[in-house]
Amino acid sequence: MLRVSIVGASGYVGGELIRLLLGHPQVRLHQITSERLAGQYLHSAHPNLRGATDLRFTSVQVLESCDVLILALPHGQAAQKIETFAQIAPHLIDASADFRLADTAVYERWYGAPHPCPEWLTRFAYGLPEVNRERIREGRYVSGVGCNATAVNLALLPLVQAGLVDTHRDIVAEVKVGSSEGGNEATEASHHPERSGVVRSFAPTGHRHTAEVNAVLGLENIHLSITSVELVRGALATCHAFVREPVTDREIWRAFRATYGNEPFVRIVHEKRGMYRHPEPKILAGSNFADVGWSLDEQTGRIVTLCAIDNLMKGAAGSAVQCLNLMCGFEERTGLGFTGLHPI
Amino acid sequence: MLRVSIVGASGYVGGELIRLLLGHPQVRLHQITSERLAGQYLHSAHPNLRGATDLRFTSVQVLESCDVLILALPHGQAAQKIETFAQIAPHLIDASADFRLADTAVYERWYGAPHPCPEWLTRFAYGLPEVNRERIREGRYVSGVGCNATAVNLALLPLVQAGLVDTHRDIVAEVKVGSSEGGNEATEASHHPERSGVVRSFAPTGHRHTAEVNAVLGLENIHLSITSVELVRGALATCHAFVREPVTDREIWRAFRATYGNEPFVRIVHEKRGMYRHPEPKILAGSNFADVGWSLDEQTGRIVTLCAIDNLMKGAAGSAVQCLNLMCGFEERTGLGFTGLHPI
Amino acid sequence: MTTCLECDAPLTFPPDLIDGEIIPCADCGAELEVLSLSPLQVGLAPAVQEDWGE
Repeated sequence: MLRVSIVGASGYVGGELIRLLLGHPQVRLHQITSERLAGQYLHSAHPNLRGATDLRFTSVQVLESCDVLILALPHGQAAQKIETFAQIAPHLIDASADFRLADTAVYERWYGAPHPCPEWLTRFAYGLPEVNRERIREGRYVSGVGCNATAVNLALLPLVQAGLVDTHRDIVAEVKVGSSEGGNEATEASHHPERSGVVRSFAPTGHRHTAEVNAVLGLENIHLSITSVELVRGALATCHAFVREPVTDREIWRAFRATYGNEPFVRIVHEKRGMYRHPEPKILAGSNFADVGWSLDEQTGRIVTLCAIDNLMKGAAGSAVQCLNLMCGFEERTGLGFTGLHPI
Repeated sequence: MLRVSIVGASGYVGGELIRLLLGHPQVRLHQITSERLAGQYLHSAHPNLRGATDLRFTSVQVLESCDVLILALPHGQAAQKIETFAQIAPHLIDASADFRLADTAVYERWYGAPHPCPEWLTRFAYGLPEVNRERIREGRYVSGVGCNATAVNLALLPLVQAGLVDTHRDIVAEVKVGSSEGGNEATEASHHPERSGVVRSFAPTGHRHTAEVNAVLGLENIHLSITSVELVRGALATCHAFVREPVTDREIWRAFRATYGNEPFVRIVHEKRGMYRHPEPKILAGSNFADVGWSLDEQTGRIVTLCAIDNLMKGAAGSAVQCLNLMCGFEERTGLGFTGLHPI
Repeated sequence: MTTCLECDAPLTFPPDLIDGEIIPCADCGAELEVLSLSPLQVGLAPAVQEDWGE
């Protein structure tokens, strides 16, 4: 059995990592650290896990060696202690943004400070299997993915790979997101009477996930926008691009199948009728699926591509476990079989 | 592998039965019937199951023999065709209310018509394992459970079994419920602009689940009330009873442990601090757990007992699969390992 | 191999296929009508356009 420990597991992504790995047949959870909750049972922070395990949080000071160490720390902390963590386990998965961008200059532009250990950046593989499977499989270090970036990347990838997009025209991508993206820290903005029922222009321009989108798609003129909606889990990317030349629905099917035909976690949702004819994030809660689709406006050549995910799963913990399966030679879907709930 | 078919599986309970049994290692789903959707793929009614199976709905006319037949038909239909269904499989599980009440007079009082096949009533075991495990294990026919009744029954059971309740004083039980209790049929009352955000006194008095509560707890003076709240899945029963004589918190712990100490799906949630110190239905969505708890008012002798469930799971499909495991000799938790999500 | 006229997905046919039967496409949900059995030919069945009315 693979011995896996999680550092900084009191947050929502940590809770999902624990839930998934408790259900993973080849993994034994060894230590779960949280400085704030050391000594407490896991269900003190993750009430859904009551009775699922009698493991307790420990301090990172007493971390013992293991096979895979997953870091779920706030931004910046993983990079600071990367050398120590690298002694603990041969494989590291970092769910934070610290090692996502290979280009130090880009990192500095978006995060406003030079990267603390740039030499490590090239050792980390970007943890989105759908675009980086071989490097993840062979690597020892995998970075997490940005949830908004992942929704936009997976929505646009088929068109970009098939060369259908007019890359000289601007692409606008608006992601509607749930409140769990903000993590479990209560703020004025997350206070229920203020947050409930909003359609809040959280980041109309300039969201730092843009860097990841540029890196993955190799496109510069992509303009990201984030709007918070009435949802806890879930993200829906609505991307507005323009086709280079007229194209038919069947050609777009071919492009989506070419990119996603064999992907275990991407489902193509493009139907003529029915409430769920386009991707819907709420029914993906808890699953590792990314549902993708599109709608073509033949008059204007605008193609709207869509991707729905659970920001805590395909946008974080689910992709991390998918990468663990790849790195450790397990079948990619192991421990990730939950199909999501309907109705929910 | 056990061959299991489901009759009338286009509804929400049918969708949960399919989801659970697709993930059940000892079960192979044989036929899934729906007259309305015959020929269609299952994900046309259950979008979360897209890609999980290539089974299609068939008509009940072409039903073939199998090991267990689960009936998820609208009220009244199972009773009408019980003889035909009994030819199809040695084991029947009926998720509807048709065979829940053993007493024909009580059935007639609450459902306003004599039972069409009273001789079958005694052959069905009431499908709540926590109160009927042996009869279910040995039986061939199991009835479903009412979701509201189940929440009230599980909330009050420990006190009743320990003889702590003053049965001469009235017990009021108010269940707050989600919209999925109404099934997937759209009505004026379920129209989103009308249903969203309500606190609707759906049935302030006289809900037909009262009969089940009387039958299970052996108490008559229980007064049920149902209030619809902003929720899709979930039910929370808040039961107001009075203790026969002063009692301490530890004695109540002892009563709850005596009843639920070894139950795989009932968790006792009674803590002094924390957001989740009392049972919370929303984090149970998709799981088969019933979380129970209480709050004692020592001045007045009133004890409020609480039970949270997912009405589609412990209140229907989850209990049905739990009964299938018992009847067929599988470990009771098989296929029911999902722990629920947090946050959700 | 017969494919869906909307999305090119390979179609699966039940063994007891009959003329005029409606086959749904697993990928895009389009309804295909069996026009002839041999050679096997399908056409798009007239689908009622449903509007969310949102």
